Amino acid sequence: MLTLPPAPQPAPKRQVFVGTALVSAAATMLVGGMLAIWSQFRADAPFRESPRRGPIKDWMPKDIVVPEVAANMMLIAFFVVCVMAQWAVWSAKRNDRQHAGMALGMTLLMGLATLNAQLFIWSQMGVDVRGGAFNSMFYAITGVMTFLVIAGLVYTAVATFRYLGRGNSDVPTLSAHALYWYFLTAAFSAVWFVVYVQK
Amino acid sequence: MMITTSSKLLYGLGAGSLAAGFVWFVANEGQQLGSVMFAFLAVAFIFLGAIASYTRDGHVLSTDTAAHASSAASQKSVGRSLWPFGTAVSAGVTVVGLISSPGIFKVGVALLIAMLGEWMISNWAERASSSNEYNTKVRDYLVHPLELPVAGALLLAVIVLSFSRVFLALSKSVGAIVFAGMGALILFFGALIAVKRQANRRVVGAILGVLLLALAGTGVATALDGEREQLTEAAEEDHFAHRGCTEEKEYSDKKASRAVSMKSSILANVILTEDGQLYAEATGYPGQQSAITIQRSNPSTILFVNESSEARRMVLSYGKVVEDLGDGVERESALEACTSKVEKGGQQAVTVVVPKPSSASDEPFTITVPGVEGAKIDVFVP
Amino acid sequence: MKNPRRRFLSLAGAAAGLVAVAGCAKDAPQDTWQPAGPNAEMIDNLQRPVFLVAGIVGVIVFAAVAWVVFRYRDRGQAIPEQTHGKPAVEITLTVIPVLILIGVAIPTASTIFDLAKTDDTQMVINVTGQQWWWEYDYPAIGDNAAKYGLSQPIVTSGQLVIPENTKVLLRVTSRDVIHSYWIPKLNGKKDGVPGRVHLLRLEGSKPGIYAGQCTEFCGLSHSYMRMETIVLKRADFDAWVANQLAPYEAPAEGTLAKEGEALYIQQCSRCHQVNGLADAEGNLIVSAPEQYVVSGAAPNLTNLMTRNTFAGASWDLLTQECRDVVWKASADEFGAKYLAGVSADCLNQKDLREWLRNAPEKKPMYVDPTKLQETGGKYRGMPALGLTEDQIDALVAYLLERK
Amino acid sequence: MTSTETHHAAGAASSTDAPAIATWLTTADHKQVGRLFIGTGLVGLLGGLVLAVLVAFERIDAEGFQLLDSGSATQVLSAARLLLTFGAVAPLVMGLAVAIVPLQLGSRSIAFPRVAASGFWMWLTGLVLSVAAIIGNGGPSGGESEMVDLYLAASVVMVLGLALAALSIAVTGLTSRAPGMGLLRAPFFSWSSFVGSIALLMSLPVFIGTSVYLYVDHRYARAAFGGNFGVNNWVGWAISQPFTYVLAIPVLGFVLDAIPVLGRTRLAQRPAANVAVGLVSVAILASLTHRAVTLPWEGDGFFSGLGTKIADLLPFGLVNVIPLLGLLGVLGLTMLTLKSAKPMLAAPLPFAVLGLLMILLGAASHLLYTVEDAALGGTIFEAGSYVAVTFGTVLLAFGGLTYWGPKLWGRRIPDKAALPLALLGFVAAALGSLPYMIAGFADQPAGVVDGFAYSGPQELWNVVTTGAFALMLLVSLAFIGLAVRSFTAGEAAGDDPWDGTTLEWATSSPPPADNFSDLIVVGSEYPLADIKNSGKVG
Repeated sequence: MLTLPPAPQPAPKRQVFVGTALVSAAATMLVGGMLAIWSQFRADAPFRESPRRGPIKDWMPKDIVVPEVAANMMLIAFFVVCVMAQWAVWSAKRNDRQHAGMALGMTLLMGLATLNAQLFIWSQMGVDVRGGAFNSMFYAITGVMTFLVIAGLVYTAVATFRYLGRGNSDVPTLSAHALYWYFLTAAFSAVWFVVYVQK
Repeated sequence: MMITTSSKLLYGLGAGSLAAGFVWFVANEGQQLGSVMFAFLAVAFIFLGAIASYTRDGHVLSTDTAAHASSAASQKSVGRSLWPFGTAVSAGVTVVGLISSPGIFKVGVALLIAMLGEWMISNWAERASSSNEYNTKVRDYLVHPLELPVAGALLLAVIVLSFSRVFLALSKSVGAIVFAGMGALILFFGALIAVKRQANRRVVGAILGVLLLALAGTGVATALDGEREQLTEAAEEDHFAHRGCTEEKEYSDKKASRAVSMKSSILANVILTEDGQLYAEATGYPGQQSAITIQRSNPSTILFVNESSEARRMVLSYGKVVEDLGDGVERESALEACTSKVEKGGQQAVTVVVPKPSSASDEPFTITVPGVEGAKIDVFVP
Repeated sequence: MKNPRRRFLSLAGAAAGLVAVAGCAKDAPQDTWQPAGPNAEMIDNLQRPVFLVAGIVGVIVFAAVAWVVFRYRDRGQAIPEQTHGKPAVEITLTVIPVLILIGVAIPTASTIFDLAKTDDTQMVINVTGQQWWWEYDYPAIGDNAAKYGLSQPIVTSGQLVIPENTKVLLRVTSRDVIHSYWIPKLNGKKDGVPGRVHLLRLEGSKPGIYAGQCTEFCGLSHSYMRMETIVLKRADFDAWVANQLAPYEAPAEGTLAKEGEALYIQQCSRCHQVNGLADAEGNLIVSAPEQYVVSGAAPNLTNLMTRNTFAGASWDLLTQECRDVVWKASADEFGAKYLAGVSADCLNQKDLREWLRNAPEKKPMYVDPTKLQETGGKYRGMPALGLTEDQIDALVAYLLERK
Repeated sequence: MTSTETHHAAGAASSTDAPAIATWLTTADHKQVGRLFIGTGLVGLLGGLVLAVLVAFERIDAEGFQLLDSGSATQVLSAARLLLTFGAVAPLVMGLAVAIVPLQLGSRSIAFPRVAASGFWMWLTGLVLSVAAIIGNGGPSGGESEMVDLYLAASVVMVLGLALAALSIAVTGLTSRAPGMGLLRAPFFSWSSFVGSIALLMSLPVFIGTSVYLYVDHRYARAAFGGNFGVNNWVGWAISQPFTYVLAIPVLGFVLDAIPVLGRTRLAQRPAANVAVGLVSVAILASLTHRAVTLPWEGDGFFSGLGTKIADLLPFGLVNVIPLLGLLGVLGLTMLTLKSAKPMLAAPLPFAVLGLLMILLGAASHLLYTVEDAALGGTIFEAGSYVAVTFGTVLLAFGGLTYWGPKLWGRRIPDKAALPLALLGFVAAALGSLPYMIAGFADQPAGVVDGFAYSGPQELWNVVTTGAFALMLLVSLAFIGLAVRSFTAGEAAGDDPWDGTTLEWATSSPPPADNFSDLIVVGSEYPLADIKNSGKVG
């Protein structure tokens, strides 16, 4: 193994954290903007008769069924990811590399689980992207959300790599990383409510 | 102090957005877009305000001299790096791929992943220690096992592709000459470098670089120019597929029938001897046969071997089919399967499915060689 | 019984005994230990000594294992020192099996080469497997034509008829998936592979019926894909050939069989062929397998009633009584009994009628309408034709004349 | 402070032996990235102006002569605005910010330098692909379906690049200030760049999200957003008012920084200036609603329908009036400062004042545009506002270049040559916008180049604007030529040509790779003045 020469440069600690916060805020507007347009389209949709609930907005095509269990599980998984990411911060602050590493691994795993849930939802719903306004917008918004989650997974990978490669000087990176997952959870909660619950 | 300058701005903007959202909601009933948009905007601004408060604007007190050295303002810039540029170009490739073809899109995504990976690793390596030399070393140690094979493979691909394009464009004889010439040239240069051992590395590198560029350039040029005529014609003729007996084409690939799958399932060899005799060698029958049996409805492969001095083809006739064209008009066409013309010593296989028994046909089923009198093999289909 | 362990032991013993007794059946039509021809005898001559050697080795090994298990069972003693390697023992235990295997290999290789000989062939028959029956065609070329009077090819199925003491060479292939041809009493097995021709020697030294079964899993009705090889004395074989090549005799006008012929032309001739059958204008009706059937043609029915089985040799055309007469006939009488074919009295009406009524119910095939999409709209095997009982009567009457 | 230190051995590779092109491709130095933005922005400006001239020329003869067919007119119009807003104004302003903000803050580097560099290259890639798509008959109203897709996807990449640059600037403003420099002590260009970047970070993602909707819908369904004709309905806000003010926010800081220095005075009411700049960023509210927030006045008496009036006025006031108040605040503070000033006759001064006036003109006219009773909706009046704001921003950017160019290149633009350009540019901006406003009142429609007629000298207005655009093109060409000549072979500027008070003047011109050799501790709003007064720097 290589023996490390002394004195790594101190990293600018706040920048990563603040940068992540700004990215999260910007991404909030990305998701929020899309949800706003989504809401407008739904509000503008005409009414149709539903056999169960009387007149409802003719927005989501009749034959599409939202797998709510999968969507709920996805939401729960997001909350678990947050716990894992925070666990990594907690451990790293206490110089517990083993647990921090494990927590980061769990973060990655649970993040992948959310991705898996999303793929499942897509395949279950079987929405035809060419089928109409709801269909194309559904893919656009869930696709963007998925992209943000993939970015989060990449962030986790980078944070893990940096933490394991550089050690405890990178605690601020882990905090920033956790912050991003908090944001993702909040953003998905909004998407979950608007797209999967309100529909 | 919790309310810093920037958080004043951000909270203010947040409050403004909130107010705007509320006012919008009240004033424009049914216009959800603005309300939802402003609500999210308010959330984002207030979140940022909280972060600004939490980090105290990133302020470093002038009196806190201990913190000065580690403050962000005192950090030197990172060095130059190709990866930001590469990432942007990869994003462009991805976008172009999104529009044009999945292949390009995949290349773009792969490039994007590679660039971001390199970016991450070089960022890490640059801060591995205070020694640049050492940092470069750890980076190479980590990445070269991935980078070098990929780069080598790409280089090899360029060379091989360029070579193949050049030789596909040249005619066979010229190709041989060029190949020999290039070999000699490489040998000559190699010998030169070997003799002149103190040759400047840069000069040698430059020569190799120029040669590579020239090769790649010629490759691209010849690829754009297209393959030599025979090859294009042969490709149009599609000698891998049987195409009936209407035309006799010149360029057939003698090796087409040497595909393992075909050759391993030959039902019979039909051989035209030098003196114009035609006989068959069929599995299960000893010696030379003048009649063969083909099982009905089974794809059966028959190999024609031409040992005569002229180019010949084999024709397997298995009756005729009558089409009703309506209005009492019928069209009769012969059912035939043929090889293309096979040169002396060449062989070609033809696969045929005969659905009807020979007993149901008015004419006997035969294998013949046009132009050779009396060359005939009887074919029986039960 | 109170003791479950004893109960288990006695059950296991009973099962083992059953298996052992089953191996001793005297009248097993597919018994590999009862060769009925030189090829099978070659195999038998090989397998008996090999089985003996393997049996002795097996007994020794089992005894040794049992002794070791008993001798070194756990009695709380310390685990002995775990050492590795006793070269003398290892070399001995390597050399002895090698010597045994060499001893086995020499006769085995020699038998394999003997079984692969083709230069002494006297008769060639094409055998084509398909889902789920075997087609046999006797090409009218070479020795077949010159020495066995096959002026025209013969196409038959289910029962392969060969002359006694004749070296027959089967050219085995397949139209769809891989099948395998095996008459255990006459030779080993050989796969029929689409697009390829495999050779299999067959020779029977005693007239009789020798049964076999497709031995390569080939789909839904694999278990209904059987075959029988009939060995006839030369004179009987010549009579059989002459009968097969006899011209078509149309049923007499006004009979039920004549109705059956019309019905056959209308319903059956798309897939089945009866040689020499012509339509009203005198045109020969030839099956059109390329248009309607996935796996090639259906069995040729020209001389159906000379065969004793139908539907891939899965069911007998003879009633049990008549069947026993043929199967239990002595070698001298067998030819005559077999050539008598199926008479109206002996016809197994039940199975044949069930088959005509609804074939896929009797032998599963892809005729389920919901499965048609998977086969591109084509039927595999015989479909349910929806015939009325009157129509079935007529058809049976017509088929009974196909001798 | 005369820093003699040249190159620090920064990072892994040293910059000395790399070839020139490699240097530009691989740079992570914020000054170089800024210069890349500025250089390409100037090229984009020329392209946009050429197209603008083309469209204006086309409008002269509304009935007869046609250079463009009616289908491609919308495309050329969009292309002109795309190039002017996202190909010129945005990169010029962002380039200045990337290059100058860290220097002003006393920071050795920008935050996430490679992200900023990547931002530039992404912006450039996206812009080039967008333009290529428009040339391939794509873009808004484009006929080639795949090219429309390409345009939508490429504009996402372009805007993402800008957002990345904005991220770098915002984080720099929030974290990388010299010790002792609270945000209230930061120079105004830094403050306004920070505010502008935050505003961009909150609004550009909405552009991206909408474009994703448009892309998916256009490529697969064409069910929701009106296909290629819907593009500008949904993302057109990014190339019209009030979003154009958001892009101008950073250079407002140039006005607030340069005028006191050139006027040899101090800015009156510093915190008020901070607030004024902050107010302008409220402009994003009106942008993000995807449609103009208009005011139906309806001529009723004010009190007769008070409830409705308030319901109409409140949102209108919140989203439309507040940014204008901010701009007015900046102007007011500038005037207040100039009152007590003894200004030197330097080129940045007229650029600053005249550019600011043009932006204000544009913003004020836009407010009028949004009052429904003025009946200006759908008329070319909107183009007048756009031209005023955009050209005004360009003038401010030119001013910023004359002001900070000496710092970046070490040489200065001669005032005598630049002064007339400022005046000519102002004339061009005024003549390019006012006639359109007048024509708007006469109901010349927006978005079309042919087939309109109204009572009035319609040819005159369109001839004047065509001439004005051509003049702006000439001014820009002249300015670029002048800048290139001056910055390569001009008079050496010295480290502190304007006798400045902020930290960018404390280092050498051009600054070394890491900006400052030592960390400067800041004690007031005018750190360099403090240093000068303490006698450390001669």
